[in-house]
Amino acid sequence: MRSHREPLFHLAKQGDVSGRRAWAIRLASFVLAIFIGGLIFLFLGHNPFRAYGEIITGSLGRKTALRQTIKIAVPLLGTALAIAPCFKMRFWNIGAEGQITAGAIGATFFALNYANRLPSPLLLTIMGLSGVLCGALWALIPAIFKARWGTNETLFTLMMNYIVIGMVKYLQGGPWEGKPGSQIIPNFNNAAVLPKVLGVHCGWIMVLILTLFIFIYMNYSKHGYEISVIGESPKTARYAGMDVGRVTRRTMMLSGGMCGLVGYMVASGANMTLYHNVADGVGFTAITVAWLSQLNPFAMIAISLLLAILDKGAGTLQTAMQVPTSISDIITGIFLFCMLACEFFINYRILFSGGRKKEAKEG
Amino acid sequence: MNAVIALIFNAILNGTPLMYGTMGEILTEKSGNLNLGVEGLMYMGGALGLAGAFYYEKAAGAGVNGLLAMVIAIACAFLAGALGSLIFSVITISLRANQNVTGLALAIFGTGVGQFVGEYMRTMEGGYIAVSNELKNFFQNAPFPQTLQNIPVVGKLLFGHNIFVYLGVLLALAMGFFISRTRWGLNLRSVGESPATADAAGINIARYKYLATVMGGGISGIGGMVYIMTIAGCVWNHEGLAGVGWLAVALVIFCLWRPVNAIWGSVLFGALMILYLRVQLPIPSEIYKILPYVVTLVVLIFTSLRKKREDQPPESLGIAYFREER
Amino acid sequence: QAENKSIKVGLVCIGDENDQGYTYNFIRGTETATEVLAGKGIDVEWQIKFNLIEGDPVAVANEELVEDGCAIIFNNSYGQEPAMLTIAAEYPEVQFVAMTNEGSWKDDLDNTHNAFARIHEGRYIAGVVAGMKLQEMIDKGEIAPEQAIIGYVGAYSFAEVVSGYSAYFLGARSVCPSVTMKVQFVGSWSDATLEANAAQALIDQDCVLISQHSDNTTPATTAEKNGVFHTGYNADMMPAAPKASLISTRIDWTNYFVYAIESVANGETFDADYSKGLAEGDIALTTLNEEICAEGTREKMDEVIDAIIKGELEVFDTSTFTVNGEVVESFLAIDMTGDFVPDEGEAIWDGAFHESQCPELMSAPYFNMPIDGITRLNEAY
Amino acid sequence: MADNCAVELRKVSKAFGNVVANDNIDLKIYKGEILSLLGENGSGKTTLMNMLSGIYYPDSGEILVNGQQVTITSPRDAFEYGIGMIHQHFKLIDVLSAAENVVLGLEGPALLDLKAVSARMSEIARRYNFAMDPAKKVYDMSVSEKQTLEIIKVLYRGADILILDEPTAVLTPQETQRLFEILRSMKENGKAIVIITHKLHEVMELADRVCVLRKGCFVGERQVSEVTPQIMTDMMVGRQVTLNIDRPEPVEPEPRLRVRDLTVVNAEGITKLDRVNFTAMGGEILGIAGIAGSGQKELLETIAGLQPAAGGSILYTPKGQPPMELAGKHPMQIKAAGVAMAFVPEDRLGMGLVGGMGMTGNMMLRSWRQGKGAFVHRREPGALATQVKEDLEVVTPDIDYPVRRLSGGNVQKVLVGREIASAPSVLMTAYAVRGLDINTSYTIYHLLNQQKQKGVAVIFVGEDLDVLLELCDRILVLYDGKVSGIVEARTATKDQLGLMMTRLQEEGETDA
Ligand SMILES: Nc1ncnc2c1ncn2[C@@H]1O[C@H](COP(=O)(O)OP(=O)(O)OP(=O)(O)O)[C@@H](O)[C@H]1O
Ligand SMILES: Nc1ncnc2c1ncn2[C@@H]1O[C@H](COP(=O)(O)OP(=O)(O)OP(=O)(O)O)[C@@H](O)[C@H]1O
Ligand SMILES: [Mg+2]
Ligand SMILES: [Mg+2]
Repeated sequence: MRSHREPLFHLAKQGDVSGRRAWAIRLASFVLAIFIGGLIFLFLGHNPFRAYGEIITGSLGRKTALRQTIKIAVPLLGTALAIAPCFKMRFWNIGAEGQITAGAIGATFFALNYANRLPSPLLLTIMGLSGVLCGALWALIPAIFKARWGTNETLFTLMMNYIVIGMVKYLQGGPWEGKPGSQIIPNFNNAAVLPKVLGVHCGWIMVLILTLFIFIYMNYSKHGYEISVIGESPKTARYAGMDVGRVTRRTMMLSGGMCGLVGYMVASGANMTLYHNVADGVGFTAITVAWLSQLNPFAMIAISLLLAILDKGAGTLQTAMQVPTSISDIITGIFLFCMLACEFFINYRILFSGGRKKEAKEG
Repeated sequence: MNAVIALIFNAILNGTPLMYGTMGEILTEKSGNLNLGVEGLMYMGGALGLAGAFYYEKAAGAGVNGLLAMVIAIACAFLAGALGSLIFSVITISLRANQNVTGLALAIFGTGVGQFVGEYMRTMEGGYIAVSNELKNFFQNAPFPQTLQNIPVVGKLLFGHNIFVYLGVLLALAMGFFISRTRWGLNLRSVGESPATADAAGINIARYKYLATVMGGGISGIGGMVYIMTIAGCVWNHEGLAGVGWLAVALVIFCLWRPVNAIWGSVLFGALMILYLRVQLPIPSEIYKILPYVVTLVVLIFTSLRKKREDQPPESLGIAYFREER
Repeated sequence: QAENKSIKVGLVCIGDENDQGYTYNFIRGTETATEVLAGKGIDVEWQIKFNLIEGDPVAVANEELVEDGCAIIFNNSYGQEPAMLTIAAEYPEVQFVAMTNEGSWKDDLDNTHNAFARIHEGRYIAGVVAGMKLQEMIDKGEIAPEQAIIGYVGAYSFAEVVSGYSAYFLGARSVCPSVTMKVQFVGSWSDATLEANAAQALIDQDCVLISQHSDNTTPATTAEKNGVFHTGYNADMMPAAPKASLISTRIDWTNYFVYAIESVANGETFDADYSKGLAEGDIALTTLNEEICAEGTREKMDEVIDAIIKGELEVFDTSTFTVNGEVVESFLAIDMTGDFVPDEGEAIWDGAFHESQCPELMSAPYFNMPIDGITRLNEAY
Repeated sequence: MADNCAVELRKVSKAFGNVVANDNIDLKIYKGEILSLLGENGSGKTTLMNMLSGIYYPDSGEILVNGQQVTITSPRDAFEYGIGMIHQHFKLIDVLSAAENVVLGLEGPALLDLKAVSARMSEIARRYNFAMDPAKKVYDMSVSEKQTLEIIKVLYRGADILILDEPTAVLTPQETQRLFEILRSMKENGKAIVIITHKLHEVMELADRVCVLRKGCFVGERQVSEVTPQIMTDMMVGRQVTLNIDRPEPVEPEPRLRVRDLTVVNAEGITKLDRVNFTAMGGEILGIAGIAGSGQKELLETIAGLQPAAGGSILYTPKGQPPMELAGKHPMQIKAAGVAMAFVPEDRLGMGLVGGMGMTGNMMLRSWRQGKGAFVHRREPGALATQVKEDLEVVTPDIDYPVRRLSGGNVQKVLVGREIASAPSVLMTAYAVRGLDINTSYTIYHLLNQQKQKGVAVIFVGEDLDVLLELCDRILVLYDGKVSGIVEARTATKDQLGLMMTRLQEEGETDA
């Protein structure tokens, strides 16, 4: 008979987790991420303090930089908010990328065709509504299949992204092309551009309102209640008389609609045109934002700002220190990894064998 | 060469990187891990595989040995992919974080690493990164004598491909055999279906999950390298690999989680990717180009309609396992 | 001796040097320009941003360069201009240049500029080299006259591309009357894989010589692998495909960089639009591959170059091409109303179409006629 | 006896978060003996055995196998020590065949030889008189086939120490007997056997010795020959309990629910209910018996409107009101009309409750739609939660404490309490006491009797035939979606029910 060595440690589920401990662990993971990032800079032969300094000044140091940072954070936050209800429902919508793009298409249609015919406020409103509608309809498709046949939504929404992006490419080179052959849609007429408030397009106000809306919607509304129940147990929901299919479709439409609104903001507020990369990975990054915030809308503000700072700040390292811009993705990845990993230490305890013996004696 | 043969030939060429990416992900998913970071893994594999070949050649100078270069490129790509999926494994298997989210983080991270390495090499070398033509030929030409390739009709189709095509087919067959016929394959499948059951049966869940995910990541990484070293002409293109990894994930569904299906599935996807260049249809090219995704959607819908048990994803796909959880 | 002036210059690139083509060529331009300017007592500090194609990221990059203190910022690709203009309007004291574009014609900003070069001249000569090769193959009986088919990998069906391949085709046909051409668009300025696949598809459709208007060397390497010939763009592609690449043509940006930067450094204004050609040294041809080119190519080339420089030869001589069987007699180049339909600027005079004509017309290419002899395999880009 | 000791546990403790599941437990298991481990729900039986089988790892304490101290960190270690366990929940892989499930995790040559495995399985099956097709996929198996496969799995591996965690819960009496014979013959062969069960008559019939746990602590052991069910119950609960279910006479029974030719076809096209006929009377408890998966779930769900009927009618006559047809109505309408259902699935939380929400949130499942406007109202459900908590003595720190964290019994009280609070006139419960200990079960029986006396038509789907016979007024037996008979509970016998559950009787479609 083989004899088995006693394991060095084993894991046990944490009982009630104190808020203070949880935040201490999260803070530690944050520090760890900064540390690992610092090692990378060191490895590349750069002074990590200088690099982080550049990141901070490059993202917050000047008024214009700060504005750009906020401009990056706005779609992240908006999309994270949009994804939250789906995730609460355990509907893995990774199609935000496509829904943003669909929304941008919807808004662009009116920007291109009605710019000279409608007063700006009306035009902007119609563009927004159209963006919301297109995003919602695009999101509705996977929801219908999920609700009716249980088609895997993760992969479905993923494929939908590429399809709608292909459609934008077609529009860019086809019906909406500006200079023939250029594959570029002309810039919007000023009437179709979101006005700026404090130097950033007013989308930031919209997402702040959305934050409040989603908080109330998820926690106090009947819809929010239905979503929570379905997320926990579709069977129970059905039993309680909820039409799971309907709620799935409705929630996806809400989510897609909000993504569509983000698409509208990005196209009309930031790019002032439509091109295939309008979502620019936001749909994916926002998923991590939503998850790391544990679907808390207010935490999403903080996390999307953090990622925006990393993105914008690290982007300036290219000119400041000859470090390629893609470093920002690496650093972002490290932050995400650390923050994902730390939840474990919040929920579990590690018991070391030595400690176990002692405990036993005491016990 | 007649047009059909040319199409198939090039479909194979274009499908091969996908075949690796897909096989890696199939192995991963068989263990119940849904690693959405394939895009990142292929980026890492592509950049580091190229880097391996490039720096080896730089060091070896004129005495460069093609076979060794290839081994180095494969090893670098495999290690890069394996390392990426090791991060994923630690976070999802040991630390039980959500797999979807971790996979996306890996996609962001891996893409960043790939791009970074590609750009950084350029900065370091002060120009572009390119391997010598001899080495390029070694990666891109068929390993068989010309006489075999000259056999009418089938010669080129059977013997005209680069070596990765043959390696990939062998790997797919071996993996299919491993999964369906061997004890470990059975154990692996059971881990993906129901870790609690496998655990009770005495299978070391963590070991299987780690091994399958890390190996799978490595294989996907090789796919990235194959892409860069064959169809992308041994150069690093910014965003050049964009979407390939996601297509590989799509192909996994298409293959119904069977490695052997990856062989013809990748050829089909390869064909869909280049069809617009060869079969003129009265539809805009960009609409033409989304065909692979549409086809995947159709397959996805059909499998969900048929609900055949054997065609479904591994039961516990995407779910973290902790023995003491309930 | 007076102290050197120093100036910070920004450059926003669509790609990076790994393309071995378009952006690579720009970076080489910055290096030579820096040298020339140093000789003139001007120290240039370049701030270069890579891989920016269009949209807000381009605007952000321009603004960052402004904040870094750049006095002049170059944007090297067509798609960047709209975003650049939004920033240019906010910083009138900084000079902004959009290469290959035409915004400064219409905007009411004083600090925006456009620049390009008469690359069609270079293309024409590369075409001549290709045509010589094809004619030689016909003469040697390697191919029948109707098999002299050129395959052309184009990025988009954009005037810049159309103008390029038309010039190239006319060059080839001037020495090989039976030549025809197939054009395959890939829908991207720089995608090595797409370009390789397009080249392969062209070769599989019986093209015996490949040329390209896209940023990578993969069309050249694909040509080499299939044993057909190639002429390149932007960079010497002989190292990549020694058995296929006959010659390449490229824009030499040195002169323009020197001109614009020197003006800014000296506090002078400079032209809102700029386009020079072979005569001024803005267009260069890379080394001719003597090993494989047709006999007498060198002489013919020199003759044609000389004729172009002297103004004796017009690339787009309207008597050398037809559109739908008709000789073209009038063509408007400039769109002032913003609907992308040209409404001003007659480009045809003295029996020739005048491309990238500055200052009479504009630097950005506008020749986009489907001339007879060229087949586009796919249209919708 | 010392040499005879197969396994010894010394001061073993295990905690989950704040719950101490096992507290300093000492236990010996002898060769050639069947030990029954008893205890209320959550007393720590499964946890204790799982530490032997390597699923859990003790926080402290020692385990000795054959007198030697061992460390068991995984099920593989347990196999090596000859410990085999049949778990409370099936540990089978649906898409694999029986033979593949059996070889799972075993060591051997790299290449699988399923033929040899099948041959050995068939041999085992023959020896012990089982029916088993080694090539059959688990997803095609009935519940009892699955249980048989679990048993074959352990026999195939040849454990010296065999642990069975509630193995009879899903078996018919006849199958149970066959299992017991196997266990007895294994015992003859000197194997050590531990069986966990809540059915005390099984203990009396099978076991040699009982050990009792209470709230994670070891409270004592007895030879079975020395005890009675009453003594065992008292040990488990820690105080005197009465073990009689009282059965009040039905009060003015009147037809409440008339089910006629009800046919249900599921999504895969399989007929789950085939022309079912019966009438449920107000003021009586109608029991429904049948082996698992005979259509109990479909019957209840169809009445509740959760599944569509393919044919037939469900006529519902509320007290003093005209009859109404339920088939085709929405679940909410049916609920509003006074038909309540409490279905307790195997995972307890799977249906009817939301694990992540507190009691208030769960009470809201009945009322969330009420009130105008977009927002949910929390006040009334909160009040209801408090009331249920008090009435049923639900042990929870707070009415907003997630019910997932509550003990199984308390979870069930929340569910049943809520349904009763809706003042129904038809109350359907399925497996209301599934896995509950005797004490809690009696609380629930009492609640059901109260409803009956209020004139409610109670439909009680149960697993334990003894309970059905003692509690119900009439018992309907389902077999493969058909009614195999309806009997008077006061006169029927267990054997009769067992036979009806396994075989459709001739002329079975009677209606009382
Ligand atoms: N994985 C787990 N996580 C948290 N708590 C657990 C876990 N397993 C058991 N417990 C808790 O430990 C205690 C003992 O549970 P155990 O399953 O051993 O009881 P049991 O005696 O087998 O009960 P039953 O008769 O219901 O099967 C219970 O309070 C239970 O809630
Ligand atoms: N997943 C869990 N996480 C944390 N604690 C849990 C969990 N599951 C159960 N518990 C704890 O275990 C205790 C008992 O749970 P269990 O479900 O075994 O009930 P039980 O003892 O069988 O209940 P009863 O005797 O009422 O049937 C609860 O009080 C609860 O605090
Ligand atoms: Mg319990
Ligand atoms: Mg138990």
